[in-house]
Amino acid sequence: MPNAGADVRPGGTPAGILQRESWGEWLDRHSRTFFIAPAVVLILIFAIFPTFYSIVFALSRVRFTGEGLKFRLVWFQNFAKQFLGNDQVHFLGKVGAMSWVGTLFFAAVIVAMVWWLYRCTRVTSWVGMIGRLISAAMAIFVAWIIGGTLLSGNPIGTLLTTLFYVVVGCALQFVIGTGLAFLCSQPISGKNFFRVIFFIPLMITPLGVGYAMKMVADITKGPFQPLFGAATVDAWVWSADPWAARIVMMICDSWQWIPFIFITMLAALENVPRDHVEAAQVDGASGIQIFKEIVWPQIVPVAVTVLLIRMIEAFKIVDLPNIMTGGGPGSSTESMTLHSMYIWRANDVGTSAAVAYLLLLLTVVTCASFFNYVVLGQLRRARV
Amino acid sequence: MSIYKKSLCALSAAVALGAFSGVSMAGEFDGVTVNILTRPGYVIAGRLAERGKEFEAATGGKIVVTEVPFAEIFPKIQNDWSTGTNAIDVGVFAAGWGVELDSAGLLEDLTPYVEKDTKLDLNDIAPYFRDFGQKIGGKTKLLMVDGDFQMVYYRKDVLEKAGLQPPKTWDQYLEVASKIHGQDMNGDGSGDYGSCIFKKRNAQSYFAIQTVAASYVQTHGTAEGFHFDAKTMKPIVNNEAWKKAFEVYKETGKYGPPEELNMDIGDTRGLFKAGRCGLLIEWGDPGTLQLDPDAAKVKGLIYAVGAVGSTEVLDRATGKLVPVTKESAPYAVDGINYAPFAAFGGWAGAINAKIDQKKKDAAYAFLSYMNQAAQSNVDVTIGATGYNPYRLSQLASTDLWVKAGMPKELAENYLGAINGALNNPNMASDMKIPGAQKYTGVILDTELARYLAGEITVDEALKNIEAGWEEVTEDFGRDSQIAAQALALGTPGN
Amino acid sequence: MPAGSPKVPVKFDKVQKYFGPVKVLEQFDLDVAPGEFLVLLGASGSGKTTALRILSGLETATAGRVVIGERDVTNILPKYRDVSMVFQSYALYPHKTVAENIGFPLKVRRVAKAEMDSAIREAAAQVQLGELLDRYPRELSGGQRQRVALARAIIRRPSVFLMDEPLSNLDAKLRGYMRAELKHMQQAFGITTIYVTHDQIEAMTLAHRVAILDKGVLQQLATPAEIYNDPANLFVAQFIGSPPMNIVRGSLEGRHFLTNGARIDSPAGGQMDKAILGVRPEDCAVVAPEDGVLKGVIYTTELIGDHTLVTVEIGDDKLTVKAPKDINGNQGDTVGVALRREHLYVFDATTGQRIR
Amino acid sequence: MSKATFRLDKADRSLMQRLFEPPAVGKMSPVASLLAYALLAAWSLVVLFPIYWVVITSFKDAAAVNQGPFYVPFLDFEPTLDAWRAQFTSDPYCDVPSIARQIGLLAYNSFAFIVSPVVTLQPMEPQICKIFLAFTNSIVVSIAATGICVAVGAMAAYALARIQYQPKIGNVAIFVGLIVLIIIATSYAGVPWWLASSIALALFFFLARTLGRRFVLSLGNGDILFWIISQRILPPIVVVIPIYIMFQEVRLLDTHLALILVYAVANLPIVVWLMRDFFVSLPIELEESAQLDGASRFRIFWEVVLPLTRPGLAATTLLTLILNWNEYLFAVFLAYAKVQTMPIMVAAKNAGEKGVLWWEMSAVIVIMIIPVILMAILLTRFISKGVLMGAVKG
Repeated sequence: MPNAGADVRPGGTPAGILQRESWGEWLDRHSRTFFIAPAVVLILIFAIFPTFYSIVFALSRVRFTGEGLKFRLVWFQNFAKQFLGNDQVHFLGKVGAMSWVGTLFFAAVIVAMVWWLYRCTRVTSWVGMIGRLISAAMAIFVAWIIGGTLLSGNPIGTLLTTLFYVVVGCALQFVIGTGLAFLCSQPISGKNFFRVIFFIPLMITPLGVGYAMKMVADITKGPFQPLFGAATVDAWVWSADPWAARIVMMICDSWQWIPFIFITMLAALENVPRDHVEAAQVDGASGIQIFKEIVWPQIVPVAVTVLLIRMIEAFKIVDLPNIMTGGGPGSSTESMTLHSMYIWRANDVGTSAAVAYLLLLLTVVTCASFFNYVVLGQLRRARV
Repeated sequence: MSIYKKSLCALSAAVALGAFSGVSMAGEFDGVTVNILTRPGYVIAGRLAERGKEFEAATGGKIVVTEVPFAEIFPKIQNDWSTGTNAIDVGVFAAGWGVELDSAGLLEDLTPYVEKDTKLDLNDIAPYFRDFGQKIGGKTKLLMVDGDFQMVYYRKDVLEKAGLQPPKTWDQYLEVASKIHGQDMNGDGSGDYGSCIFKKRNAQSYFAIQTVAASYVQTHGTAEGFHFDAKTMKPIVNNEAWKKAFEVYKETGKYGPPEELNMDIGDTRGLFKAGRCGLLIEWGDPGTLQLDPDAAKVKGLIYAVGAVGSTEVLDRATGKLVPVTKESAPYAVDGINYAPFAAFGGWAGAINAKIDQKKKDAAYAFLSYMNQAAQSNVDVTIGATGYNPYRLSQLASTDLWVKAGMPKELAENYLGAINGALNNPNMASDMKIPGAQKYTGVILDTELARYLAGEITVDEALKNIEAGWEEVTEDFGRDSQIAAQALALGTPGN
Repeated sequence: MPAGSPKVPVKFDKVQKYFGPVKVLEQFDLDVAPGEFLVLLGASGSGKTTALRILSGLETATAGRVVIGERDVTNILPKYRDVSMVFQSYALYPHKTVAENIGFPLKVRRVAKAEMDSAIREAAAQVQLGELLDRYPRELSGGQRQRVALARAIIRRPSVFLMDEPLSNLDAKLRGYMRAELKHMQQAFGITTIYVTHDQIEAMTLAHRVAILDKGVLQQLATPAEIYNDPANLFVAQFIGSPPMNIVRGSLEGRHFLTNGARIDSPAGGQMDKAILGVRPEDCAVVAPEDGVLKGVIYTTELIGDHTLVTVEIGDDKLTVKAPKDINGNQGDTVGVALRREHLYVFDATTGQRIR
Repeated sequence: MSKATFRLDKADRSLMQRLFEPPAVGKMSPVASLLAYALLAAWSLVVLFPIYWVVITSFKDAAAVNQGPFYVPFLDFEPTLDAWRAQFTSDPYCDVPSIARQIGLLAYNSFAFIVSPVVTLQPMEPQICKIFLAFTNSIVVSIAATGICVAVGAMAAYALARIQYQPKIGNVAIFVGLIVLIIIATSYAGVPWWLASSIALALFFFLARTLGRRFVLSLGNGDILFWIISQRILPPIVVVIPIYIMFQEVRLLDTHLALILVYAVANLPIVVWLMRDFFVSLPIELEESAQLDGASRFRIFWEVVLPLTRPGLAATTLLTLILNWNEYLFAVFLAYAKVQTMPIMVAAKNAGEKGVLWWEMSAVIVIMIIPVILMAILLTRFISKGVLMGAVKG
């Protein structure tokens, strides 16, 4: 029987059941916010706020004076400088008169984009269309630069060098990584040994990898010196030839990132249900047919996700070019992050932020397009 | 907790507390810590740390030397001092960079300290460094620890074997380099290189190109300068003189190591110490570096050429190259215009204006300690330190150098070359105006690297440099730059 | 009816299988007649699935031979054994439509498109999947998925059907229906089929003959009737039949079985002090205490529907008796239990062997 | 009724089949296994050779490095320890007594760090052995950053997995507007930053309370998750400069706190992404039963959920620890003297005047790599159990 005569504690209801709420209970009642608050606040302060702040830098010329920073708003001059000013050759490459190969390629890309947009009009809402328009515009712009520089024999700028690292690099890394994963998923002994070894490069400090690769790739004193013949006076050297330097850079970057694809694809391969493979074997499928018909379709969703993650990381390449060749012969191996970092070193914060923003734009559009048209496509089709 | 654990805690706490009290010989700067920021490696930082220990023993002031890569010294100091973070008390960097920091009012004026300082013996410092190196706007803002300018070096034995004279002009430099290129210079059977110049991007390669260009462009003495037109601040780059300099610079590549575009000063020094280089463009260091143990193959064989000039000079009005005459090149010597380039201006120490007085005194005392003849005369002779002579007492007699292990004949050549350059009225000064680091370190260096790599032609490179320099001038304000340039190139002694 | 597909015998000849130190199959000998529907029955871990997998080639026998038709297939890949298998999990390819799933065995054999399509439609018709051909497995019910697996198995008319508990994931009603379908289809095709299950009803209803396995040892190979009425040993006796056969411990003297003070005349003679008497609940009856062979107290009564199960406690044994649904015994009454003499079974307590 | 039986009849195994076909299921054909081992061996050579080269270079001296490639110690060249010895002798303060003193100091600092929330550590003794300072800095920073990152990330991941949030798009728009206002005020109008941000914060809560009611459109958990994970797409170079300026304003440059916070945020997206998949895969009944027993949400998280995802948690913690240990870009901008981490130490070794001291640099790299390789071996043990599988499929 509730003791009717209970004294009424201050703030308590007459029934004397609801005592003052201990701070623990209050905390629990608001736990909804307390759980997510720290993460959101940290990201707001250290990621979102700086991103906006960086816009201010990109739009103005900044000078260091006795009493701190002086901002002079110049709107889009820093950005325009990259496209029109004397930096254009550094950023886009020498976009000279387009050779016929270049024009052909450029025209083909335009046609493909227009046809793709036309085909999509029936499929998606207007938001989707805007997304597609942006992607198409970016693709045409890049095609124009490729046509103007690469296919017309002119040197390319940091934009295309970064794209080269991302596109060609990720493709090479994906093929080798998946191949290794397939090998390791076969019934061979010592699998764990290889798994551990292959994982190590991913974990080594990129800086350490940079110097290790610089030592290994050094023609005069490095291990491959005999291959290049006794350092004859006019021996060919990879660090003097722009394309060779880029390829060596990409190979060293792959050395570090192939393990990432190897580990994730191995996990995917090992998660294909045993029954399916056995059923196919009983049905008379050969090894190749099993992989092509049964295993590959089931790991494609994971594969595209892994590729997307790798692309996001690939855009940020900075340590290797900085250490191995300091931007390479001229600026041929310079990635956009490095481009921005070198400008920062000269305390030209405005242009540096502008280049960083262009990199952000390039990354977002490329990754978003890849995500929407490839990853979601695969996930929808292979509704597992 | 077991007894053992308790005692361990007590011990470590005691040790920690002991560290705090910093018991050291009571001295003038007891408890004061001076943070110095400079480039890494034993070259500058190492010597500072060792002298720092001696300084601490004498005065109790603690010297902490922090090393950051070369390209980050200037931005870090400028940010640290301009925003008042004051993590750095003293910056040891290129004398030329001091101007930009001074224009933002960040450097402490050392004139009062110098007057009170008895042990410094200011006049012993060579005039160029005393007035150009240490003074900004007429006031002493820096104390030199090293006197730098670039010279051409040659392998005496190799040239004599080939019956060649040391080059006097850049064309002769190319000729000599081409003749000896491919010969075996260190007896290891493989062919070696006619000339080794560090051309890697972002690694001080922009100084070497200025050494070549100075003799083509500067004809009427140091005050004329060879970067800008003093009155309009218009860059005098886009002309035949700089074009010739660029072409000569690229031509040296034919007789250099194939990896030259990716070699920084460390790599080229590795090469010439292994005896693989016939000709060099370098600071004062090869003189002493050849005495190092791992340079046994070239000990006493690397001689210096006072300066290398040119028979054609720039006519500023037309922008064309004209042969050397009395009017076009008053300071020319038998038809050759020399303009030794004080590249980098030498390493100097500057003090942060916004730190407390006690720290300033301790910092000044240390810099003066480093600069005094007693210490610097020893430091400049040690090859490893990378300090080059800047005091008259060091340049007058050769016995100081012979004592350090240099053969007499080499010492005479080395000091002769340095004195010749120092006393040359047409000496070219390094750029000493705000933005110097961006004018040369970023714009000139990037365009040069891209030209050497064949990405752009020489005309495009010069056009880009001109546009880039104009933009920087706009940034800082044309008039303030004109004033700064006038101050920087003011005739010595004012 | 698709006559003419050759009926093929299957033979296990002293097959042994070790997984590391663990012995999973022990001297396993089995002869399956051509066209026969043989069920491998046993609890989980009895080695029945391993035997099936060894026959299919997914596992290799540690020792012994496996013969299909007249070919020794012991060390040959599954695809050359011309067997097809229905997995317990159906193992349908999620990214392929029903038609693609069914047609996969033909696709890998590079059969012409037209011929493959007609074979697919025909197989689908046989399992009433006609209109689901372009659906994905995730869009089908359990029963439909099971039938797709079945269609995939029959499409290429293999010499041997292997089925690994195909009905265990279905609900009870559907399981009954599918059992009838399976039996009918097997009779129709007359393809030798080896069916693995732990469900004795399936075994009893489907099999021509049942092979009962326990811990890798073949306990008995006989027709369903024989294993029900003539169990070879105690394990088989108790394994078959639900509720399971009652067992009473006691001793055997001459023709009489002595237990709990009662003397029951047993069908088998012999002298054994430790023996077990087995009787199925339907062979007992609840009678008045005085004229029952055994006397005991009613422990519980369970009304099943068409009959009632009465559990009578006699000494420390409990007997389950199948009684008519309207029996009115309450817990605690003392009753007698009458046994039908011709349905008693005597086993040697130590070896479990049946004494005839 | 088609009577064709589709049978792959098989003659005895031809040579080709004996070579190229696996003898049985679960085994590989001789040629395939040979090829597999060859490729795997080749690739492990490619992986191990650079590491091997760095390790042996750390035992070479100047002559051994410059006179051309020597491959095998004791055969090609005499290994010497002076590169390693130089690490501790080249710096006058690296002798044993001073290191002992510094360890005592570090113990005191970490004790102070934990006890008092004021986190700017007591400055280490000014002259300190560089290599030792860098190593301890790296340890202190990466462990603290990993701690914060995993704690905050796990809580956020659990929240996103279990609690439904509907932030109004209107409120988000207001917040973004206010951020832009703060920035314009501080940089162009010279308003002190703390004044601008406090006004903005007050304004936001006021508007959210009043205007917020009327907004209808709202975001879901999926959008929040995508927003957090998409931080990974942000190239660090974009935010580094503003963060540098922000830390300067609050005088936190060159302090451990600065690096710890920045590293924690940099790796937050990965932690949230990995941990969310572990939490989603947990059966919800466990938590519901704990709720019925009266446990608060924190207790459920602490005592029910975390213990269950221990392998996932361990894998994520290790991965974050390694990523923090390797970070370079932020350290270059934010660390000057007192907080130099190992990667900075290696970079500083590069610009030697007397030619790059490859042997000393290799020694520093080896010192830096050893802890990472140990952690990597530990991590593969988790990954091999498919721990990270959930995340990738997600």
